[in-house]
Amino acid sequence: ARARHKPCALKELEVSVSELGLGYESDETVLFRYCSGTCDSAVRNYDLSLKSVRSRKKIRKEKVRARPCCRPLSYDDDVSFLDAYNRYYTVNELSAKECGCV
Amino acid sequence: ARARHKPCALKELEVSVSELGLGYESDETVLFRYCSGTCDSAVRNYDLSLKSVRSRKKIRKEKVRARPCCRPLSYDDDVSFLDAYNRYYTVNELSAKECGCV
Amino acid sequence: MGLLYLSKSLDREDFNMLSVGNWMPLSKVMLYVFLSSHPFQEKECDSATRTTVVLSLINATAPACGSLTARQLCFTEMDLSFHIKENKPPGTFHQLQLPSVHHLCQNLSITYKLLAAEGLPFRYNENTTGVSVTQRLDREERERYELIAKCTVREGFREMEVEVPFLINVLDEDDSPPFLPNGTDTADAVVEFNRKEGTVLATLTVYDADTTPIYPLESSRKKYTGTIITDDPWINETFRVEHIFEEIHFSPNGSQVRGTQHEYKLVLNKSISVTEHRFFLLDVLVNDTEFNGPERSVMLHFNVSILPVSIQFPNTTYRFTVNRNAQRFAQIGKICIENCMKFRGVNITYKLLSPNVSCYVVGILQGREDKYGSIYVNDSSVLLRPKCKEIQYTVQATDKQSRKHTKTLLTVVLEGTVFKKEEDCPDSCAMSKHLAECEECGGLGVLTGRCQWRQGSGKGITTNYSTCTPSIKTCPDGTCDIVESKDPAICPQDCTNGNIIGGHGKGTGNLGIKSGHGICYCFPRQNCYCEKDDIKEQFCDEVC
Amino acid sequence: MEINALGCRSASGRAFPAWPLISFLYTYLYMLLFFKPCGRWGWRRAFPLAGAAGGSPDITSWGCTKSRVESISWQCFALREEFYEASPYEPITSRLSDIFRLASIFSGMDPATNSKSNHCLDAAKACNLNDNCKRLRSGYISTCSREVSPTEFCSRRKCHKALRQFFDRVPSEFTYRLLFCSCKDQACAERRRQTIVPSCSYEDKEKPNCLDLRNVCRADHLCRSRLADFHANCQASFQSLTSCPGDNYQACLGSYTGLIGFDMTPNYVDASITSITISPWCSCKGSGNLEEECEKFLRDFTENPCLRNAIQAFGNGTDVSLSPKNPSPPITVPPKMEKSPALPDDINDSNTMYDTSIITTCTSIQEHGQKLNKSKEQSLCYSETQLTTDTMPDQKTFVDQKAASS
Repeated sequence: ARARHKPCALKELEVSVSELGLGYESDETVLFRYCSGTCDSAVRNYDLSLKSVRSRKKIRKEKVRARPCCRPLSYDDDVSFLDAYNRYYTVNELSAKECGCV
Repeated sequence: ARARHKPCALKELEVSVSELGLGYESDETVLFRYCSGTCDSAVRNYDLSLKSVRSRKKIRKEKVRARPCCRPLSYDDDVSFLDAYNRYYTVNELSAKECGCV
Repeated sequence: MGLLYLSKSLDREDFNMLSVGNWMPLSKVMLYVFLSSHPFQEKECDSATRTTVVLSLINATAPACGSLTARQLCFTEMDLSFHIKENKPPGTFHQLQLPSVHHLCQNLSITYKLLAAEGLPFRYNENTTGVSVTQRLDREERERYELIAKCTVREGFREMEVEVPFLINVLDEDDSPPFLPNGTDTADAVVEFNRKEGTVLATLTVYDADTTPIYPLESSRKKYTGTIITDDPWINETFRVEHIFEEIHFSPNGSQVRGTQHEYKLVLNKSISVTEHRFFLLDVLVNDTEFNGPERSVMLHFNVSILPVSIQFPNTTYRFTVNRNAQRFAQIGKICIENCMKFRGVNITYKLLSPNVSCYVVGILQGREDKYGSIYVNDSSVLLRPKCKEIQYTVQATDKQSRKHTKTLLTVVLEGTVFKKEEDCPDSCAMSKHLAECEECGGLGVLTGRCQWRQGSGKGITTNYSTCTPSIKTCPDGTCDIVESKDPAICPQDCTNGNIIGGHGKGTGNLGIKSGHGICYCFPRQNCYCEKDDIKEQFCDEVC
Repeated sequence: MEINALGCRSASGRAFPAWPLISFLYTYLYMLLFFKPCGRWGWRRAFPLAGAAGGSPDITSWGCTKSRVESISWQCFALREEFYEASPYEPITSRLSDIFRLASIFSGMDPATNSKSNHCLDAAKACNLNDNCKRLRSGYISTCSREVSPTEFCSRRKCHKALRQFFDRVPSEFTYRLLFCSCKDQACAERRRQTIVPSCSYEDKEKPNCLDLRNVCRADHLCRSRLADFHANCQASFQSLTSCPGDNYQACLGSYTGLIGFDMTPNYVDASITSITISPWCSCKGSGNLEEECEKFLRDFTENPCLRNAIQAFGNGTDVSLSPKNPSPPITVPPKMEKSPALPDDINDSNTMYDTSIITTCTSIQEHGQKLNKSKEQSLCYSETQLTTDTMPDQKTFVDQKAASS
């Protein structure tokens, strides 16, 4: 059967700062919260119409999105850490606090 | 030059109700507003990190989106029309009122 | 002489009495003992000389002698550390024997010795176990004596010995006059290019064998004064003397003794005009106010020479070439009068006197702290006019204070053929994330019509990040200069104060991107980003 | 001998009844436990005194009476800044509190990982996984590492405020682990030193004199209370096995933490793993005649066995109760001879010298020999020159001229 994706929800994962891929080198870990899942239940008339209008080539060479996205609605507080060179850094809007289909 | 996409913005198009693809047959036309463009300048640390964490396979088989979407932030009022069979219909959340990167 | 002793044995009642009203048992009580040569009056509560006696109250019954250690039998718990003021006449200052032990432990024989190096000015009386100082001490000779008190306790055939440090610190009095190290009492003070208020022109040093505590600071500063001796109001207005002092060490006879180094700096009290031109001798009287000996003061002399400086351009003219594809805010060059980089406290302003031609392409700007004028493309549309080839300007430099000014000629030569601008190019070079899109477009501030790609080292978060810039020479260089500050799109790498996403380090004053991870690019007036471009992923929309 | 003493008249003007406690031969001395506002000493507070017979507490009048030729008279007892001030905080009574038990859990983890693991890094991880700790930690770190202007590296005032908030609002099971984690390598020790962002909260261009710093602290009533609390709970006490008053490590660590975020902010002076040295940012240079007092004050931090043992005990997860469960690593036991701290004379307010009292072997002292080493076991060899004299004993620093000439 087709892999059914869970609805859009907040997930969390403990990762090291280095694994965040932002270029910081630190063994400190952070609780990385992200949004995962589908937004099938949040499709609106807008989406259906946009899909239709685009398929009729009435919209060309434009980046449009005809489905809701599972995205953060708000973000956690800043996270600070000491890197491998004993410098402190603070990163904002790193972790999701609340997810939703937009 | 590489096709540079314009930033996320509200666009509008006059289309007939039939072209909305919702199954209604009517020659009436509506002003269909939609969101189009890129959200490059709305990327957050969350997106960069989600991209990195996913590329390190710490997230598997999950539908996650590591870039903001250009989507409606609010919708226009309902639209009503008389179809080919002289029946009135009203459609809500058809047209975008305001767009943003989320 | 007063002898403090218990007039009754303390019992539980006394201890309860002592601790009442105090939520924790009082372990220490401090008494002030006031000394007066005449019968005491109440109003002298505050002024009479006093010393402090601190009693340690141990709520316990006197231990049996047998249970006491040699240390407890011989010495109090307090350190044997004494302070004797220098220059005081000799006398007794301590008694080693403990009256209570002597009274309680009659069966023990306790004897003391005071071990010291040869020739120290201290004597020990075996009968009274008193220790006295045998001569006036001179702190400037030696400020610390370390002896050993040795005690032997005998009970029958048993004998125990214990030794403890016996330290004497010599307290200082102001008994030394100021003196000049190696006799230098004169220094030259030349004012030429640096004419700014606060400039230190010259420094002279005065030593004092006494200590000068830096706490509390103000009282120590008042102790040593430095006054300009003159009746010329201009001198008083234009110069001031700053005095700083710090502790140094002298070694009169091998032992380290603390003293003080006083520095007197002749400082400009206000900026001096470029036209001012004088030579004179300025005297400063240094006075040790607390020393009441004869040579309590020293006179310092500063040979002051205020040289005039000329406001003139070098005798060459300025000639800058500009590419016709340059865009607005392209920085063409800098204009500066002679020695301009050396000037301090001299406010030179630069101005382009408008030529009577229609080809008016450049402007001049000057930052608040800049000593030069920056020439930049102000109207790039003029560059496209074939008839505008070589434009002459007159540049005027004016000293704000003296109103003196000077002029020079500036020639701007337009060169190069105009090429068609790429469509869809952003107005800021910084928006491009890759070499290709960077160098195929122009943007504000470009000199040749094209942005330049700076390839970074790519390792971690580094100041050498990759980025697209209008001119690698000026952007990013860690400074948001006066031209770049005119528009956020010119060089956000130096000037952004917005959000920077991705691994980065902000610049001075939180301006710009000092260091970044991978490639840094910006959406002017919005965010900047620093990210590695090594994750190739498809971000599909609905239809990929 | 009836004792009376010059004092300040109370409102009621009544003479205080005789107090047969201590008297001088030529001196009238009166010991008063409590004090009341009088003269310029500006007593910190006045509270009632119980009458001699334990009656209702009231301070009555004190008077100096005339006396013979020379009168040394004592006035109200002044609990002034020269002395240790009583801590205004409720004493923490529990010795083996949860915080130590938690520390022993963290440090007692799987020995295999434990030996290699960086406890301070683990503490940071634990904090980052707790929303409250993470938020407040980020709060002070971002404040303390934010450049204010090209000439001002950070706002120390805001940094201190954020640090105080962190240590006040985050449970000590997180804050102590960050501050007192034990280290086996330099990286860990440097991370521990960096915990309070010292470049902003601690270091400064110049080092003030410690007495000046103490004065500045005392001008702020909160800093003054925290300093008094530190002295009360961390004052080395040689009557206890742990060197801490009442063997109460928790109280000492709490008081130490309470100083962070004030002018007197202390910190590790280096990233050494062999020894723990703590100090406020000050020196005793330029102390003039108060050098010894300054050094005593500074030793309250730099050579304080109670503080050091408390930190080590927390770091190793061992609270030295009288019968330690498992043999804890060697704690710095005070010198064999128990010596209660030398009471500061009236012009100082710091703990005692911890130098040794028993010198059993020899070392050579030249005329200006090296400073007497204050380590525990010291060898001292001395030319057996005894000093003999024939004059009378006297009070400590007062030089009695008459006796010298007799």
